[in-house]
Amino acid sequence: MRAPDHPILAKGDVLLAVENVSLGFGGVKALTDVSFDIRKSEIRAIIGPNGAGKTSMLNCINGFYYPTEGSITFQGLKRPKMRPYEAARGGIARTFQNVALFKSMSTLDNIMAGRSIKMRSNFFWQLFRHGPAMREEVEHRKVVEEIIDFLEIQHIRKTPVGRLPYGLQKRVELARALAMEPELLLLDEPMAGMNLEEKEDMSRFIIEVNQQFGTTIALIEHDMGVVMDLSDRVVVLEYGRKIADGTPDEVKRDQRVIDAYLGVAH
Amino acid sequence: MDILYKIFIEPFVFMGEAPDLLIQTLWEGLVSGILYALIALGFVLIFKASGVFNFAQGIMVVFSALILVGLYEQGVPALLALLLTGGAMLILALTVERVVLRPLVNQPDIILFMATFGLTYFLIGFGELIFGGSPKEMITSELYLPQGTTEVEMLGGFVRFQHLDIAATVIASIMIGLLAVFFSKTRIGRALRAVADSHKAALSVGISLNQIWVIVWFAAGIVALVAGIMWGARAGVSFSLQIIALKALPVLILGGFTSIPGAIIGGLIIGIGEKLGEFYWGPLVGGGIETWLAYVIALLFLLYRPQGLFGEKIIERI
Amino acid sequence: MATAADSREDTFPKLLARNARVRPDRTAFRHKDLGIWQSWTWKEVHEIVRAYAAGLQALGLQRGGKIAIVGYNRPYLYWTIAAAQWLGAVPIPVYADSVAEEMAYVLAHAEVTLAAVQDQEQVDKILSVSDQMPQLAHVLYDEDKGLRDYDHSRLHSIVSVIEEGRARLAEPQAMAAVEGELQAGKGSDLAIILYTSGTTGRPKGVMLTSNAVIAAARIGCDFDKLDETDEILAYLPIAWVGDHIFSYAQAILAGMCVNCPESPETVAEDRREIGATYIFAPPRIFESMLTLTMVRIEDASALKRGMFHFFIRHANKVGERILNREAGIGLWDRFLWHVGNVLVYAPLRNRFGMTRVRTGYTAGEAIGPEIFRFYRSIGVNLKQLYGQTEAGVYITMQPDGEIRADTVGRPAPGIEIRIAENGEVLYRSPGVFTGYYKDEEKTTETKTPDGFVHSGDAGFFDQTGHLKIIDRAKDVGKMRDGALFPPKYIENKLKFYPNIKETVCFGDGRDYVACFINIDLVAVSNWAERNGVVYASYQELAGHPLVYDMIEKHVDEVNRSLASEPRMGGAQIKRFLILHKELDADDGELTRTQKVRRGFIADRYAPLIQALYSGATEADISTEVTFEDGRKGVISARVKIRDMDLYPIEPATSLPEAAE
Amino acid sequence: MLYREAGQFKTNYVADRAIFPLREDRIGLGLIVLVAYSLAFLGNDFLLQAVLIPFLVFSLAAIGLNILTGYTGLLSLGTGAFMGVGAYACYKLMTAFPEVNVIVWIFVSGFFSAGIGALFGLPSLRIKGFYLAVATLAAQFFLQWCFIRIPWLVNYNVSGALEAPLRTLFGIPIVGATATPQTRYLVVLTIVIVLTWLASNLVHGRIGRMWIAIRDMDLAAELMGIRPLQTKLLAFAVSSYYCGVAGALLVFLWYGGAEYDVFNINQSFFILFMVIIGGLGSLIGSFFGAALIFIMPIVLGIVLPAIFEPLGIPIAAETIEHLRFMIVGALIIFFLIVEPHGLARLWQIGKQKLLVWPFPY
Repeated sequence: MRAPDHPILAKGDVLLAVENVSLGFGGVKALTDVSFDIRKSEIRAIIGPNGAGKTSMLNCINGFYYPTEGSITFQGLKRPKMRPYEAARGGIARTFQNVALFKSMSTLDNIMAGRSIKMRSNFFWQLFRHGPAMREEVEHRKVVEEIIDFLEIQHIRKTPVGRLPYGLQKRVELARALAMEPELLLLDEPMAGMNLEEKEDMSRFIIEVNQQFGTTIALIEHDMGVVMDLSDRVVVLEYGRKIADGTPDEVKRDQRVIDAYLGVAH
Repeated sequence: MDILYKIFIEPFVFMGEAPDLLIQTLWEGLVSGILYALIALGFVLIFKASGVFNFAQGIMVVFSALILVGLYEQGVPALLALLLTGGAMLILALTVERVVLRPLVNQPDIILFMATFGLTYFLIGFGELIFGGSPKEMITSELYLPQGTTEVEMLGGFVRFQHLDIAATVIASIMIGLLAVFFSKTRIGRALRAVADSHKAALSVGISLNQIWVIVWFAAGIVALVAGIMWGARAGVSFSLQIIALKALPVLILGGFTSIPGAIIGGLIIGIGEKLGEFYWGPLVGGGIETWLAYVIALLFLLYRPQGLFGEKIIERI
Repeated sequence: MATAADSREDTFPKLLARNARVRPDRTAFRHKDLGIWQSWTWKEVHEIVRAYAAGLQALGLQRGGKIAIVGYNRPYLYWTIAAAQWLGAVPIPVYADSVAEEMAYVLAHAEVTLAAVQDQEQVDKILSVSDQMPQLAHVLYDEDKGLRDYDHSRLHSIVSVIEEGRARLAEPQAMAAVEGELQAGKGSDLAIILYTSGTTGRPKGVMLTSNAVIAAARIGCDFDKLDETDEILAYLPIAWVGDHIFSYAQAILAGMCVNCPESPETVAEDRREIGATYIFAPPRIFESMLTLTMVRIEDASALKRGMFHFFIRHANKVGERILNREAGIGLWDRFLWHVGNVLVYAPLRNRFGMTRVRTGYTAGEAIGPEIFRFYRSIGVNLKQLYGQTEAGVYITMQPDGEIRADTVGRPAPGIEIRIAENGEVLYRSPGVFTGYYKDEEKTTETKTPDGFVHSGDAGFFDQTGHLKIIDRAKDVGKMRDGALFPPKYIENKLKFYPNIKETVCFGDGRDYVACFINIDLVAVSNWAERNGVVYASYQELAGHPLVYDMIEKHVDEVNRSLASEPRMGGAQIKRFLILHKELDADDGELTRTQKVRRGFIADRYAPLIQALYSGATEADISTEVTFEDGRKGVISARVKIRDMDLYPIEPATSLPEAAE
Repeated sequence: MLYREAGQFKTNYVADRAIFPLREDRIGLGLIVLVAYSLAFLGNDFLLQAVLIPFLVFSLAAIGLNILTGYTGLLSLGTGAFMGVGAYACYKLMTAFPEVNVIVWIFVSGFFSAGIGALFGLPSLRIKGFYLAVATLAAQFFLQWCFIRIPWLVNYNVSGALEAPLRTLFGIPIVGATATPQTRYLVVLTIVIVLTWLASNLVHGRIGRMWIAIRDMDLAAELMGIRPLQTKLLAFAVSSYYCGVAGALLVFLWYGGAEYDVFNINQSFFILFMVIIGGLGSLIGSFFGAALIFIMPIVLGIVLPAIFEPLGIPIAAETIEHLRFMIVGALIIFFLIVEPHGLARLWQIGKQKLLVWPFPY
């Protein structure tokens, strides 16, 4: 599960700390001096009106963007510039606001692709599809099947994901992220565009992932009800700045949040 | 050390010692650069308006020149032949829109790209079938293009300016200028620019997408015709010209696929760069580096600036 | 071990031990799980069941104790049955889709102390009514998903129980004790109690001894020559006698392989993958497969459609005779059938997953003759049988070469049949039940002193000696003018149309016959799509005038056919209406085996019945319904009524005397 | 219709992940291989030399390009040059070490083009799409220039051409003027089968998934820990390996000798057509594409005179050549309009139809 060189963190320790992060594109500032932390095994929500910089924040966390100022510390290690694949190998997985699956592959292959970083067999064995390559394939297939079972997507195992309805695609994407066995799972609007039933399912899965595997989850979500139910703590962004941070109840009572977000959006 | 000297010192010493030769080389680079730019413009026109990377632009250059010469050989007066060739390019544009573009609308870029490959092959076969495969002479004097050479004494030597080259530079510059005016001042030109931003915007101008395609392909055909006359006059009209047309690709890379000034500056960089490279550095490796230098220049440039000279910085979103 | 005792394989655990000895490495069970067919050999199953028995013993299960089994067809649930029988305890399978209240009744009535269930859903259900079952000590589950945070003091995973048993068996003493329990089992012991849902009243527990179940299973095994190379797909409710006999008793007796599908939704696909050699399905499954076939073929290209219909017509003409190996079929017809086999029949069998079928059975209800003939004509050896839980299934069977759609065959080997005065069928065999659990009164009502069992069905033997069932004996009624009214007979005629899913006819003691019709949503919505009928809901579709027109045609055809039959002409349908909602087991309108609960429906829809007989052209109705998630709601509708023109009745000839 | 999948169930993951899980497909494949080998004995020299050997060689090159363009989504216009690298490397190796069997050198020569390919693939980390295509054009023209300008590559042969020396396998000539089309066909066929099998293993395993991931959604792939540069370079290397071997086969087992001009830009386009028409991301499509693009002109060369000459219209050889160009061009457009995913998609649809027969879905 965990690369051995990381410090072992207990539940509640700070897993990831965002310190004074700013991000700019040319003249546009997407994030300004944002600081917050994510603790081990919690569900942390990042909310805010459209354009508040939520997705940019996730992009900074997993190395897709480099902050122009400030730093991000993950598992006690302050990172200089880190490529996204390094973040992934360090234990950060994510899903995307607009589903980013590998459209031509089946559900199974998509999730298997999520285990690429765990697979080690060399090119030679891959060429012959025998020995370690096949053993590894089978071994990881077992893990993937457990995930398929967990997320109840058995019936679409061999369907190309491009043909699946949106709600199921989101679920496959979650499965693919879980296949990486991440320390930190970033979910970018996991319930966008879903109907009530799908939302309930997805909430259930998120909670179960959190409880069963102890995975730390940071999620962006618009549905306030969902956010308040799911998350342990919430950070609120507006125009790239943090305006509140705390438990759902605290945030709900925060006047700035009410003005900026709740009052405007809903 | 010797090799380093030969690469980094000697050519420059030579440039300084014989500035007349440097001027001559630069001039030749300028001329071919302008012509590259003209071909590249054809690409840009089509890419801007329809997102199609038109591989057939090179063959359109040859094809138009062949029609012109072929008509003249059939006894059609030169200027009428020129007009008729323009008409032929319009027919080509209409056909391409109807037969290729319309059925392939909404397909991925690579599919459209491949379709222009098919078009290229078709036009090669068609052209050769009608006009034969042997190289032809461009009807230079009949089109009142000047010939001869002027030698100018300067910087301790003589620099030769071919009148044809001068004419080519002038005509190409006028052509480029006209296109620039067309794009920025006319209604259709503005619509074309709008279409590059969004198809809906173009519709609001009141021109259908299909019409726009015909117009840009026709415009690209005219540009190809001009380029064909110029290149044909310098190098003869044959299908080997299409290799020259491929040179437009590095030009596009440098200038960006959608920028007219980019195409011009890219053309000049490539034209001058490859002439200088061939003349001063070519002998080091046995010459002939003109065939690839343009691509390598573009490649090295791309590594530094993936979005090209005039392209905007690509911010990837997910 | 004592081989002398073993040789008397009179219980299923003993047969299991025999299989482990005789064919240790043949596959006994498969379960599509985690993407592949996980397999267990007889040796492995034997070892698991023995360990499981030891584990159950540790949980306090003893000879005569009761254990409930709830869930879909899962190997571990079948093994629970075997492990319980190993100890001499009585397994009580319960329908997995029963609501908590029903389940509580059965579990309390049977006094179960343990329950082995499939998953969290069943655990929740049982826990929600645990106060009604004070004697229930432990709940065992197969799938641990979602159960991690439950209180595990009374909750155990089946695997952990087996592990526990395995640990105990490491001691020779415990091993001897468990083996001793196996040998202590006798054929006359109670093997299982199967609760029948019944059309009326509370479920009754049918008690069957090992001897009875083995005798019943042996009938089928011998009749169809089942052996260890056969494969069966176990997908029907394990609480149903058919599944118990086919997927458990016969599998263990013949040593054949039981395949459990991944989930109820994937049955069709899993059936195709496995390609079972021995299949069983109620008529509605064959019916829906055929409906789906016809619907899909409509979407095929004209050429393919033409080819399909041409060959299906040809199969209709000669296919059955070729299957029956009858003589006198022309060479050309044979040739054509074989061409059709390559182009249509074999691919169809393949799509149905019936490529390898040696024998297929349908029972439970009458199957439409068209449907029955269709499968046989494309080369599926489909047969009908007539059976009951009380008989351990088999009462009559169809021998090869004597297979007809309208009869249920000859008495099964070892079965005696008697037709009572009132036309009721009575039977006696070694396989019949010992009695209803804790219901002496019902037992004596059903079983005569000389061992004959009242089937409750009316029927008669035709000239060829085949039994023909017309209806439930108590349901065959009389109309006011004295004409016969066999409701089911009429209903079945209607249900043979793919557009009609369910019907309920009324007429007993009335002036004329009237009926409710439920449209088949799959078939009718497809029809609607093709005919440009737009609708927003089931209710709207059901009330659509064009749908009424279409159904009216069907009813008219049924009337014409009734008019042409002796003594049935009086039962022509005078008025009908299309119900605004589907009849649903969750609302109590159907039994768990999808049979109509006539009386309940008559009460529930009384205003509609009143309108049918009052001459009104429409009626309002509102009913309470239970949604899938258990919430309740009310739906209301205005239902239209159509009048039919009746055909003149043909002069009555005499009806075979047995049919009442 | 021909499929009987009922009863073909999988009880372990190895069987479930088999490349051909259905028995009927395995039988069909076996039949095709059998027919391919028996053609060596049934076909005449024209069929072997002018049709089958080049078809196999081009199929191999198309597989190479398909790995890069079809599976990994990186457009390349330098295929011809990468083939050339293989051919020249093979020539140098077999003349420098004549004692080693030529088959070994054919396989080894691929590594040289793999190396060169990876080198020219380096820019792929930074540049994408058409821009990358231009980068591969640089490889095409630069390498072609090398073939002309470096006489060492042809052992200072004054004609500047590659010549196939006599080389044998088990004493039978397989390279050189005395090698019969039959033996050369058998060698080429075997090499192509082995390499196709290996390619199929690659694309169906972890590496194939990584390639497709990069193609379908490169950003998501990177965010899942797939290193873009390594993955792309691997694709370039493997792709170029196949092209290199195809190049060596082309020169030494088909032409028997060649000049640099064989590896020009038109060859690159030619292979690209095969891949596009055959189907991007499909191995079998590579064969289909090669068959259509290569064999169709041959067929036209036979068919066109047969049609026109009886009508009294004499047809010159050049005219046929021109018509071929036109028809190939028109067909490319036609196929792109009718089925942009290539012949492989049609094949797949056909198979699916057979599988669900008689139902339409």
